[in-house]
Amino acid sequence: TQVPDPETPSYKTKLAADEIRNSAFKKQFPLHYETFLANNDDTQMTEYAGSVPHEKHLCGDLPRAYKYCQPYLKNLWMGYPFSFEYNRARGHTYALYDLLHIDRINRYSEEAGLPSTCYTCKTPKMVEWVEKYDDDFWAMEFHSFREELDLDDHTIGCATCHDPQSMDLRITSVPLDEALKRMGQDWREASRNEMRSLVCAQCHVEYYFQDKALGPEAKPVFPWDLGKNPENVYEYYKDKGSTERKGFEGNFVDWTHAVSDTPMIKIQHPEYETWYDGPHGAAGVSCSDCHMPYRRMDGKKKISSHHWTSPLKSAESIGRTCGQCHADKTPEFLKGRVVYTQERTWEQLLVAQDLSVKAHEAVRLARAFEGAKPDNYEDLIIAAQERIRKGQMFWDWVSAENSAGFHNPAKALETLARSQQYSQEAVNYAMQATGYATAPKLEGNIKDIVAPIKEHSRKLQQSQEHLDSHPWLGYLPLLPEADLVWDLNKRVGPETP
Amino acid sequence: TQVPDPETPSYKTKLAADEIRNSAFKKQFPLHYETFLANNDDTQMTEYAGSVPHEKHLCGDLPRAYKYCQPYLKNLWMGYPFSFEYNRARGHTYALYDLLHIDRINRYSEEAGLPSTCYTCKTPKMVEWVEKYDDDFWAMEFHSFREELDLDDHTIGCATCHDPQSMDLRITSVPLDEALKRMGQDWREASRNEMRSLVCAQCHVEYYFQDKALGPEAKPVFPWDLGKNPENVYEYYKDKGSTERKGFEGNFVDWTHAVSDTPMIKIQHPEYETWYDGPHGAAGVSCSDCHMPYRRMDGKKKISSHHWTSPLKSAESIGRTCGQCHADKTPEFLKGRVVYTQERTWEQLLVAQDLSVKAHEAVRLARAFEGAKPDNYEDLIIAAQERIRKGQMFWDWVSAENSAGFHNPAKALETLARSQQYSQEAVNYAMQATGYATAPKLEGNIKDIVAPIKEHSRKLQQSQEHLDSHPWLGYLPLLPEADLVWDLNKRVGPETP
Amino acid sequence: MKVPPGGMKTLLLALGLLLVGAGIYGAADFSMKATDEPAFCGSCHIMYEVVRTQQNSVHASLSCNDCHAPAGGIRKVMFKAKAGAKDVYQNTFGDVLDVIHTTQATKDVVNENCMACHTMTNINVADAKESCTDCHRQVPHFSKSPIAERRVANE
Ligand code: HEC
Ligand code: HEC
Ligand code: HEC
Ligand code: HEC
Ligand code: HEC
Ligand code: HEC
Ligand code: HEC
Ligand code: HEC
Ligand code: HEC
Ligand code: HEC
Ligand code: HEC
Ligand code: HEC
Ligand code: HEC
Ligand code: HEC
Ligand SMILES: [Ca+2]
Ligand SMILES: [Ca+2]
Repeated sequence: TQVPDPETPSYKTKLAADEIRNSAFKKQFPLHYETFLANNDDTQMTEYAGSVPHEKHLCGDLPRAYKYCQPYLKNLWMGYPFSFEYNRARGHTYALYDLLHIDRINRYSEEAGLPSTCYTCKTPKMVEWVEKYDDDFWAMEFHSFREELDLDDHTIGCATCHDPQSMDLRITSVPLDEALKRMGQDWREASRNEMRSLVCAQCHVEYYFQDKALGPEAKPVFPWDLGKNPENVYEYYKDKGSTERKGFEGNFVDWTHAVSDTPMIKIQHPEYETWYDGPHGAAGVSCSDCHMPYRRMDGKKKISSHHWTSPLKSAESIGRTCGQCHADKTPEFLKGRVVYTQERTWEQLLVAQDLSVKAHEAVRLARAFEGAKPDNYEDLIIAAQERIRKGQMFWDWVSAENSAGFHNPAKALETLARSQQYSQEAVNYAMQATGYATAPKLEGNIKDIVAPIKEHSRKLQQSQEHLDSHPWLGYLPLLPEADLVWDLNKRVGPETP
Repeated sequence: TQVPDPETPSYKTKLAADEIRNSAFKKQFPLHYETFLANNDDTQMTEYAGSVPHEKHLCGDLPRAYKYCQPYLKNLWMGYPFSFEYNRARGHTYALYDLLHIDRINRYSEEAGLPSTCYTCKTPKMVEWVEKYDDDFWAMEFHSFREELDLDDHTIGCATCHDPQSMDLRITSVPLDEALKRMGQDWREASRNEMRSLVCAQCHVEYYFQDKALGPEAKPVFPWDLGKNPENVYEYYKDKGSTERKGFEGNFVDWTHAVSDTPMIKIQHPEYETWYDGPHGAAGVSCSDCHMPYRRMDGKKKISSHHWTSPLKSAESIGRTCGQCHADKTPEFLKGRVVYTQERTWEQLLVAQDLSVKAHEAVRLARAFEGAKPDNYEDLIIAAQERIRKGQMFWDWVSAENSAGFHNPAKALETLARSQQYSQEAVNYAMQATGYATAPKLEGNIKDIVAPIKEHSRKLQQSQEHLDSHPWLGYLPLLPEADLVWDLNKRVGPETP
Repeated sequence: MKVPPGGMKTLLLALGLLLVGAGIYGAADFSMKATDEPAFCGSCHIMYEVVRTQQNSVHASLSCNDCHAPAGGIRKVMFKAKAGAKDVYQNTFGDVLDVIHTTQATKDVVNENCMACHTMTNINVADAKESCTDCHRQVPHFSKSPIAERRVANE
């Protein structure tokens, strides 16, 4: 019989080289498109993850809250847009909707507060914009692009990862391309197996926006030059800013914590950095192996599922995904092993969270302290703040990573242990700074010392009553009353000159 | 096709049913015996483990010290025989020699201080003794059995794990047999795969000696009734003693720490408890799979290697051991993965160690404190001591476990994080008990607060000069001068009536 | 033990000669087929484990050389002759390694065979990884399973 040789499929589509609309791909790849549309299902959770976009700090029932919650998120991000709204991620088809709807971006003003860089990981429109504006793009006004966008056609899609004509995998992300270059690598020479993870590394990584003193303003950069682990990244950030603040000279600073006055770093979704030296990453198991398992849609040819989601949503899914490599194990067993790691990670994550809160409070008390201070008071406060910065960054590394530890159990737990140590050191320095006069106020359960902030948003910050409702909120400035000007891809309020 | 099931060959030896001498097996199993003698090689280390019996608290060069050391072991065990001598384990053929030579047993007196229970895991003579003395055996005088023993013929050997006539695997350990029974299990019904770990569970487990108020005195018991994890075991010990000490009523107590006056628990080699729910244990990979790989001693037929040691001593060894399952990986890669876990575990182990030391010191200072005390001073000291007990038990769990975390990475790191938390709570309570008056003395590097004790032994404790050489040693009683009465299997001093 | 060692050796030598003969002269259909089957490969105690596992796998109905030799033609004959001669030689005169690992030649041949049988369903899959068994790690010898389930002394 004459059977075709199996080989990497390379296609000759009839699409334009600069095609970026998702719908354009539908006709030629109906099966792929069908799996792509499955990303619209945002109704199912697993034990520790899943796709319902609840508020991650709220404890309780779906849809707004969940049984595994991190009650102090708003406290820990006080003064930073993340404290206004942060939800569980859902499928790629929602990326643009969620970006254009999130309260982190200031929709009450003509100035978004955050730069256009935010589009980087949400739409293949980036290909056009980067072509057109080059490095000027990043600092342009975010709102000015809203009206160009179609929520479905322009959400993360085919052109983000594929050459529209050959369908070969490609990297469209500027920061990834450049980060690889700085490390002497080039994705154009990567193996197929590497590409099956690199396409994800375009987005599922920690990033920061370049300080304008050091290059094109607000350009996204991946902080990998000294290595991809939290210790390396912390070091890296030491000279990537232009602050002249004593003790933090030259540090990169995402924001200054409103309550403890600490120059902070925010970590976002370091999946790739967590995975790469874990049990699977080190063994060459790619993101796509687990998140894009082969499926037989027409009962014949296998295609890569384009429903990027938790593999643990059903026994069938586990069987088809994990089961190909772990064929001797049952889905229940495999799920049990994931949860085994996640339980332990989650418990330590909450301990680290609590200690970070305690550290901010300790510095708050020390800064408000009016009694006799030791000679080295100022140094001690700086030391305490430096440890807060580090402890919270390490906590956030695991908090922001989306597998609750599974992508790399040992690294997740190590990072949390270190976070706890740094935060405890912060507490120690802060107590020392007041000759332990403030120590009694830090005794006992953290819930009794600092209450979790449940509600907070841009709208609420326009109300003095709200700012009076929690001692920590008192550190925030009252925002002028205002109504929504922008939402999704539309102007919803009057234009102001 | 007709291939036999994978069942271990059953033999008909000409040995007596109660044969226990190792030499008796040599003739019929010369190849096995040859691998058994390989246990005599005690010259090679790996990165974190190996067989050179150095002193585990000494940092430096072999043979006495090693690059990975735990400098505070003698401090943490102050007042307990383990502080006199504790070395890295070597091969089974040394078990009896090391037992009869160790300074933990009082060789300067006619009373060993430790019961005959210690023989349980060192010699197949146990089969005879249990037969003859039953539960009277355990509390009998340890020294009284020395002269019966041949160091080679009676060290851990064939009869410990095999029926001498059929060579079927068997359990000769009383505490294992009974622990299984209490859990409704019976090794006589265990599968071949289970037996390949259970024979090791006879010894490579945490144990304690029964309090005489609760059953036969000094009988060895495995504390598994509530589960095999550190939290379960800590709970278990809460009502296995007869102390009336306030706050610790009914607790099992191994010894009272000389410096902080804390009722302590000692953990010993919980390999089995660590492994059973780790990545390998849960997947059914047995101890023997990794520590008794098959070898073709005559170049042809396979036999189980009886050289129980680290699989990482050479690339060939990794290939024949790990390579049975991970044939797709190179020895270097596999070793790298083990070390990846071990590095992280070791770092956290040292942090946990330091915090345990700090906790003892904090309570020492609080107990010596003469200033004004809060009303709840006594409760605070008890609370601090309870956390010391727990924190150090959790540290010891990983410290005493011999794989430096590899047998279960997530559990090892979780246990250490918890240890650190409990010890920190102890410090907090102790500082509270003095209204923070003692807090300044606990600031800074632990090495500057409490020096590691490098030398300590029964002989040294007979010298006042030695006891004066470190503040912590001052808490120990001076021992009367005495010379060795016993060593190895011989009386070396005069008989005293 | 079932077979006296001396007798085994003689038998194997004979088989070895047969194989080598087959390689040199081109094989009669019958011996070519017979020497593909688990029954033949399993006549060697060293091969018991792999026969045992293969017989419990979804591929139980295949013969060993559906995977382990190139499909048909002179290439198959040459490959078998070489592999067979080596197996027999090692078994009779040489030291067998503690753990038998596949040679690169075997890996390549096996992978070709996976692809040949499963082409229709694998058009898109092909070389996502270096080999099919990078994903299908248990096919067909259960290489990640506990030793007690597949390996035993004396084989
Ligand atoms: C060995 C399989 C495996 C590999 C490889 C892997 N993941 Fe995952 N991933 C998982 C599992 C299992 C979870 C947890 C899902 C759960 O708890 O429901 C997860 C969770 C996630 C989540 C969160 C999903 C949700 O429901 O919120 C994201 C995002 C993710 N992974 C992205 C990645 C990226 C990017 C890579 C590569 C850098 C990667 N994964 C590599 C198995 C894997
Ligand atoms: C262009 C950026 C981008 C790329 C490339 C990308 N992701 Fe995502 N991913 C996102 C965003 C943004 C979200 C969250 C969307 C939302 O919640 O609105 C997300 C969500 C997810 C989720 C959570 C879905 C759920 O059900 O909760 C998973 C899993 C995931 N991605 C895996 C992957 C994998 C695997 C790859 C590579 C094959 C990949 N992603 C490539 C940006 C990206
Ligand atoms: C380097 C890629 C990258 C950049 C730059 C980026 N994101 Fe994301 N974003 C992601 C990924 C990946 C996810 C999904 C994983 C997660 O939610 O942790 C995500 C999720 C989201 C979500 C949905 C979940 C949530 O957080 O509530 C929103 C909204 C969002 N991003 C907004 C933004 C905004 C605003 C910016 C700019 C400040 C931004 N993103 C910049 C990659 C990126
Ligand atoms: C987040 C990245 C990403 C996006 C977005 C994406 N793909 Fe893919 N796609 C992949 C990866 C990874 C593969 C596997 C390629 C490989 O193994 O070499 C793949 C494979 C394919 C293939 C090759 C056959 C197969 O099934 O393996 C086709 C065709 C394809 N995608 C079409 C699409 C279409 C159509 C869209 C938009 C609806 C799309 N892709 C969106 C990452 C992506
Ligand atoms: C492409 C192959 C592949 C896929 C797909 C895969 N794994 Fe693995 N898995 C491995 C490899 C390789 C290792 C490392 C150990 C080894 O070599 O067997 C491993 C190790 C593990 C371990 C032990 C390490 C740990 O974290 O405890 C678990 C558990 C595990 N996998 C679960 C899963 C689950 C659950 C999935 C699906 C979400 C999955 N694997 C998908 C290949 C894979
Ligand atoms: C998957 C393989 C594997 C399994 C299963 C396993 N071990 Fe280990 N064991 C190791 C490795 C690897 C080390 C670390 C050796 C090193 O660092 O040199 C180790 C270390 C040890 C050590 C210390 C060796 C030394 O050199 O000091 C002992 C004792 C031990 N294991 C006993 C056991 C027991 C008992 C069991 C079952 C309860 C068990 N092991 C299960 C692989 C294994
Ligand atoms: C009768 C008790 C007993 C049994 C049963 C036992 N061990 Fe041991 N094991 C010991 C003792 C005692 C030592 C330390 C001897 C010494 O240092 O003097 C030891 C040492 C070891 C070492 C360290 C050797 C080195 O090179 O450093 C390994 C590995 C080990 N055992 C593995 C095993 C495995 C695997 C099993 C089961 C197949 C097992 N043991 C069964 C008591 C036992
Ligand atoms: C339940 C089994 C068991 C009992 C009971 C037991 N041991 Fe051990 N012993 C072991 C194992 C297993 C090792 C090897 C692993 C290790 O050293 O951690 C060991 C190692 C040793 C060693 C060599 C390493 C070292 O610690 O310096 C000595 C000496 C020793 N034991 C003495 C004793 C004494 C004294 C007692 C009684 C107080 C005792 N053992 C009770 C199982 C036991
Ligand atoms: C610490 C436990 C232990 C000791 C001590 C021990 N064995 Fe074994 N032995 C085993 C285990 C485990 C097996 C594997 C049994 C299986 O796979 O069913 C085994 C297997 C055997 C076999 C069966 C064939 C094989 O190689 O698998 C023989 C024969 C044997 N041992 C002889 C001896 C002799 C002789 C001694 C004393 C020199 C001895 N054993 C000491 C644990 C032990
Ligand atoms: C009898 C089979 C077997 C043996 C022997 C074995 N393993 Fe594994 N190994 C497994 C299984 C099963 C898993 C769990 C994941 C999976 O199903 O592939 C695993 C997982 C792992 C992992 C990932 C989990 C982790 O701890 O990071 C590593 C690394 C590993 N093994 C290394 C080793 C080393 C090193 C040895 C030898 C000392 C060894 N293995 C011996 C079967 C085995
Ligand atoms: C479905 C295909 C297939 C069949 C049928 C098959 N094998 Fe294999 N065999 C493999 C694969 C795949 C490997 C492992 C190759 C690799 O990745 O190293 C292997 C490995 C081996 C090895 C090397 C040892 C090992 O475990 O890696 C031997 C020996 C072997 N096979 C013999 C046989 C015998 C004898 C038969 C018939 C009873 C047989 N095989 C049937 C695919 C097959
Ligand atoms: C005469 C006994 C004997 C017979 C019959 C036998 N083998 Fe082997 N086989 C061996 C020995 C011995 C080795 C180990 C060779 C070595 O160590 O290099 C081996 C190794 C192998 C290997 C691994 C080395 C490689 O070439 O990749 C494979 C695959 C294999 N045999 C397959 C088969 C198949 C298929 C058959 C039936 C056609 C078969 N064997 C019949 C004895 C035999
Ligand atoms: C001579 C033809 C042939 C060769 C060569 C072959 N297979 Fe198969 N394979 C089959 C057949 C026929 C089935 C269906 C068996 C059944 O369902 O009973 C099958 C089934 C499978 C399955 C499905 C198993 C399941 O759990 O449903 C997988 C996966 C597989 N083969 C992988 C492989 C791999 C990997 C190789 C190479 C190492 C290979 N096959 C070599 C004929 C072959
Ligand atoms: C990157 C991982 C991966 C690689 C490489 C891979 N497979 Fe698969 N294979 C899968 C997944 C996932 C499935 C399950 C598909 C499903 O259940 O819908 C599968 C299913 C199968 C099946 C079951 C029947 C079917 O077609 O659905 C066969 C047969 C098979 N693969 C053979 C092969 C062969 C032959 C190769 C090498 C050419 C190969 N596989 C390479 C992941 C892989
Ligand atoms: Ca960041
Ligand atoms: Ca104990």
